[in-house]
Amino acid sequence: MSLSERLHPGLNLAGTDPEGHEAAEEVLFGFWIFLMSDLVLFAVLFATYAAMSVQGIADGPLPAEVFDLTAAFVETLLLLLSSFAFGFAILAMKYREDRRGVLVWLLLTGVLGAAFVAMELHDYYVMITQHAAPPQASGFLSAYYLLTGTHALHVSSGLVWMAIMSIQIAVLGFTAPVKLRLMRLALFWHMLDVVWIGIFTFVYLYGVAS
Amino acid sequence: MSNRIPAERPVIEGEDEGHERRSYVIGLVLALALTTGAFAVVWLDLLSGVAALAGLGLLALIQAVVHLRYFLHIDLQRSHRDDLLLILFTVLILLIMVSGTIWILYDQHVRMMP
Amino acid sequence: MNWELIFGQITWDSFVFAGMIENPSLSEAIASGAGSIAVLGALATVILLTVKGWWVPLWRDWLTSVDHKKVGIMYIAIALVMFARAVIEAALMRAQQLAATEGAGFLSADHFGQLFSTHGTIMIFFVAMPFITGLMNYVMPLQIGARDVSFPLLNAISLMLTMAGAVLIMVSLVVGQFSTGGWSAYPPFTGIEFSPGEGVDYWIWAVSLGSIGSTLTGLNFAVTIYKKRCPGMTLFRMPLFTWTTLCTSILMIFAMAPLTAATVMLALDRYAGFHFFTNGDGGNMMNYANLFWLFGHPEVYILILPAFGVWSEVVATFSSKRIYGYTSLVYATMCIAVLSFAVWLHHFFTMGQSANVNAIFGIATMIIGVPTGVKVYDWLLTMVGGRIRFSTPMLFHINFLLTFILGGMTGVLLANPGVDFQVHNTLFLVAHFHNMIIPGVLFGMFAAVQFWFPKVFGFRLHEGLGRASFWCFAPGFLLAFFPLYWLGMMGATRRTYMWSNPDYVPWLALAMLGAALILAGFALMVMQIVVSVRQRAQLAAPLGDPWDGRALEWSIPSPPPAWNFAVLPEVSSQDPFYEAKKAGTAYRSPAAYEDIEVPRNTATAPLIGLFACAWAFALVWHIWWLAIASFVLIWVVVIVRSFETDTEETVPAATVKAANEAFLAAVRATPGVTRDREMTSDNRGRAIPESLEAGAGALASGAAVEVSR
Amino acid sequence: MTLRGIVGLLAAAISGIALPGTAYAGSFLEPAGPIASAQISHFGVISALMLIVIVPMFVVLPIVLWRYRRGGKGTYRPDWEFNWGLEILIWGVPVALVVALGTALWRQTIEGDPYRALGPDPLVVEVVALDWKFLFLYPEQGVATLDLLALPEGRPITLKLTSGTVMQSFIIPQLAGQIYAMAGMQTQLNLIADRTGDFTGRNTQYNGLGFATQSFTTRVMSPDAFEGWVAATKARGTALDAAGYTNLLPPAVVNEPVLYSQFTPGLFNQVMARFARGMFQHDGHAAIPASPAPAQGHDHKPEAAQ
Repeated sequence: MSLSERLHPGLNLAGTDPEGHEAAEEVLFGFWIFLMSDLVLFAVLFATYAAMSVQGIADGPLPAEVFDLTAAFVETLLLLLSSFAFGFAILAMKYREDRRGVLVWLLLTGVLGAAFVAMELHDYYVMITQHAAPPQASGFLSAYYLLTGTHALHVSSGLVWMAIMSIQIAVLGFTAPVKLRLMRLALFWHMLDVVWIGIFTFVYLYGVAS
Repeated sequence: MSNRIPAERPVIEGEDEGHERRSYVIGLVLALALTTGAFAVVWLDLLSGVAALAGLGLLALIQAVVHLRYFLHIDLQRSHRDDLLLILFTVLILLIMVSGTIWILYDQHVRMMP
Repeated sequence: MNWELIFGQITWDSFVFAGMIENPSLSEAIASGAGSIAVLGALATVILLTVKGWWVPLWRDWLTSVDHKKVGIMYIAIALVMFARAVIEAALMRAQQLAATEGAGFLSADHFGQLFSTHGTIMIFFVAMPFITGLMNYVMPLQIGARDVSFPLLNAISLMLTMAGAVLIMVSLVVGQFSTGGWSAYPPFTGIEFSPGEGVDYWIWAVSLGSIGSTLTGLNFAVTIYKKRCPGMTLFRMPLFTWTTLCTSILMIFAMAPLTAATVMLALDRYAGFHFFTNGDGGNMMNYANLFWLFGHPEVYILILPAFGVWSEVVATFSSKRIYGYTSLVYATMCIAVLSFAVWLHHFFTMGQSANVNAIFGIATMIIGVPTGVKVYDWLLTMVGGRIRFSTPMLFHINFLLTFILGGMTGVLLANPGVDFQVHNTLFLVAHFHNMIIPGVLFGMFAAVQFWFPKVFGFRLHEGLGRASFWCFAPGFLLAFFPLYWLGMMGATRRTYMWSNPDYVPWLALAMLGAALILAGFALMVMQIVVSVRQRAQLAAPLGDPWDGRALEWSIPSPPPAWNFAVLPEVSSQDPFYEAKKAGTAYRSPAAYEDIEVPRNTATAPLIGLFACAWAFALVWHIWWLAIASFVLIWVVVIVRSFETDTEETVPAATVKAANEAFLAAVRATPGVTRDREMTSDNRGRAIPESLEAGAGALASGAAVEVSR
Repeated sequence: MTLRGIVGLLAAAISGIALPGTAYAGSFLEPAGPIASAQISHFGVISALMLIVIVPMFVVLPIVLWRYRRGGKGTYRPDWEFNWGLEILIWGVPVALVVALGTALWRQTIEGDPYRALGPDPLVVEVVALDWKFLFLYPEQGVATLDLLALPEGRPITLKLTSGTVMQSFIIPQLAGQIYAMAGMQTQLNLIADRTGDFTGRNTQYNGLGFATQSFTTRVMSPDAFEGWVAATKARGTALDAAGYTNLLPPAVVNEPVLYSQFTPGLFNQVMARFARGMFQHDGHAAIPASPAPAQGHDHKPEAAQ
């Protein structure tokens, strides 16, 4: 494999944009630190959920009674495919600076992401109306809504960010700052996918399996 | 150790779009397989009890590594050392925080909620 | 007209003065007095700015600036203002406890509860944090030979978020009340059921703003140190203050997230009826303690590590000697940073978990004592073989060594669950952490101010008044806090506004005397600054090196130009500037100058700070329209900024050259000063290294010029 | 007790001033049972061991300052920065010390686990922390008290604690250290009293306006006197039922202890079940409301707390 001497983990502009490196290095490293800090936030939410889903049931429903695995599976696919689509947006930017290509791939990513958020909101709606499981019902549900809600909030912010980036690509073109921002958004988006692995495993699958 | 990147870096050879595209496709295929596998474990009751939890945890761990490797392009050998240290350090802190929290709260739960 | 739509829960009774009018009492009068001071202080500032015509310079040169040096100064200004408030609160509490051994004293229980909560919150989040952040901001980029931090605008945003939090706490003096839940705000007491007022919300949002600001600062500094070191500055050539800054930044990155999580959960409990920490319905307050101290323990190392860095710089400089055991100090710092994440349970040994859990965390806590002990003895050994000058920072350092090691002993005692069971929640604990934080962090910051002040403003501080303030602070601290150890062992609980035990009185009286001395020390410090400003002509040291410094920050003029270094330095050793002076290679003109890009000033950061403050205030008082509007505006500002392309300006090479050559010419024209004349008006900032001084009296005049060329 | 004297002297020396006539009453410096004795002696052991690190600093620092002051006799060696011998000493001594301290800590912590029963047939007392008072229930004797903990001398005691309100920290310094009492949860504190007398106990976790005065008397009596006290209480006091408990919930400080001749069996579990339903289904039928919130208004006067 060729991507040797990577200057920062994750996406890079290697080879095709050597000047970009000097700037990219610092900015992307900073963004990695942000992601790590964000990951710690998710980690403590996971730890809280792990405790609350056992101790905090109170009079509320059990995890297995309220989770819909089919929906979780479809959501996982949506997010995975959107991550994949974003990868192609980055390739279009990196090798071809193809404005239209990038925008089309971004649109696809955004639609998949929006569908994910919509499905999750629908899950909440079903839980609240059909299972009487609002966040106020028990400690377990509070932790569930906070964990998945924080993730959904991140995805939604990513969508807004994506919309703004589309405008910037259209207006400003592929300037160095725009490229770097798009790369950071890509890191953000892929990282949310990694967090989601934790959610579908430790929340949904564990909740139903145990 | 040097902290700065030499201004004239050798152009990296062999990096091309096809190569990178393949990386994303491999990642997608692996991720799909692992996800489906994980859901199948629960849907088809392939495992139960502790084995199920351990198996699911293992699948999640592998999938996280797949995402990091093929989508976020992190590989152990070639990453710049500062960044790799950052990620490893984060993992260490996460382990301390999460395992510590679960241990403490579980212990308290056992001792205080008879 | 539905006023609640407009003003949320604010009513006439929310204002502190209403309490005074409706229920006059001494306690209310003090509360109103404090509110008046806040209001009048703000008014006086506005009038002063208007009369002097300073609004424009304030906005143009300071608030919109993204220069790390100005950001650092503003951080320290916040810290000093907030320190004034918190130290007065401390004195009030001491006086109340002394007065209330027979009878109820002069403060109400509720007022006392607010005082200890604001005192703790302010001292940690709005004095210690801004102080260390400001110092790191100013000094660290200079020490690594950088022109600025990696993300200057982000740096300014961090500052403005911290300022927003500080303003919010000041507003709580006038509108509404503050929490009575202490700085750690343990639920369920701080839950909506038991604290229905706005007080806890003030705590939540002020702390959250500060916490976000600190996370961003940590990120910024870590990247700066990793990526912006000048050529040749390897990690193991970095000055120790930079090392501790790096470790502190890493702690900030990882430790702030659990606090944010905890405050958000508490807010959801209070605002939306969630059940994270409530009594019943599956809530579990033990998880709050767990999350809070996941942050809280690294936090104390966030505070102490930069102070350790200051002590390392001070002891080497004023002993005129290399630091002893540089490598072991670095590894000790790293050990402390990592271990600090593994000991948080010792803050709640008494919660009821198993003995083996307690024992493991207790032993982990003791292990931290090892690297800390190593550091203390490294500093002692640094003095061996030196030529020690007893200037104010050094006096603080000596005091630190002696008192800190005693605090370490009580820390090891507290690490024992068996001992902690007895003295937890008593004044023994209060004495312990003040023993670590006052001689360690606070006096470290005071030493840093004395040390780096001439670098920042171009003139030294008045040495006599500095020593006078030291001789108030040091014994004042001993008197104010060592009796508390004893009181704690006698069973005096913390956060108690009255006692009925006459045995406490003599010890409380001693503590009161100590508090008075500390106040006197603070007054002397303010006086020192005023006198020094007046005598700045005699005290001027514009050539940048008044103390025979060792790291790069001393090689440039005082105050430094906006671009810091005319040409980025190249280093090949530790203590690069000291080595250069010794080798005679300091103050050389560079071969060529280049244009320098510096970031333009921008209104982005102050606007974000303003809207963040409005947002937090709106949340406290449930003014939903304002909360939504200000939240949207914050992001509008960010988005608008992201479309700006012209964010940098160029300083032409000619300008840089003119300034730097003028500086170098002045240096060459000025005779060097020996350490004996350090405190006289001869000291213009051109130091003769101690090692060259011996047996070479001629260096004091013409020969020095030769050396410099 | 000599150890107390040593520690006292140490603390007084640290404080710089030894005031005459200082009393230790109500403090673990005057222990009245094995748990508090172990705690104070552990305190002494750790303090003594720590002197190994502290004394050298106080001895060497003044010498160094004198010798190496500017103008002093010490040789100026500006580049001296390392010595393997010293390095091993400054890392080695603390490591050895921590090994010793850690061993002592481990042993003492396991032995001093507040949940560890101190003997067979302990007297169980159930403690409910309420706003600014403690309710003590004696299931074996069938009596209950408010703000008075009567105990027999020499018999192991097991206190089971919970809270009817916010979290509190329960301590009787002369008998045993602190343990938190939390709503819906049950913690334990085991102790033995070696001698008779009155010992103060209190809450140390801030819980509102009446916190400063939330203390109670622990009255240790001879076993016979204790039996007598139980009989007298049974004959004299009133009964405590769920409604009576509810009346205790509003925050208030109790000035005089209250004695109850009997209480509703299972009251302690009902108090817990109020917050942790589902865990006490068997006897969780009596509805006990949560404690009403203390007023935190602007006009709150301290008298309201008393």
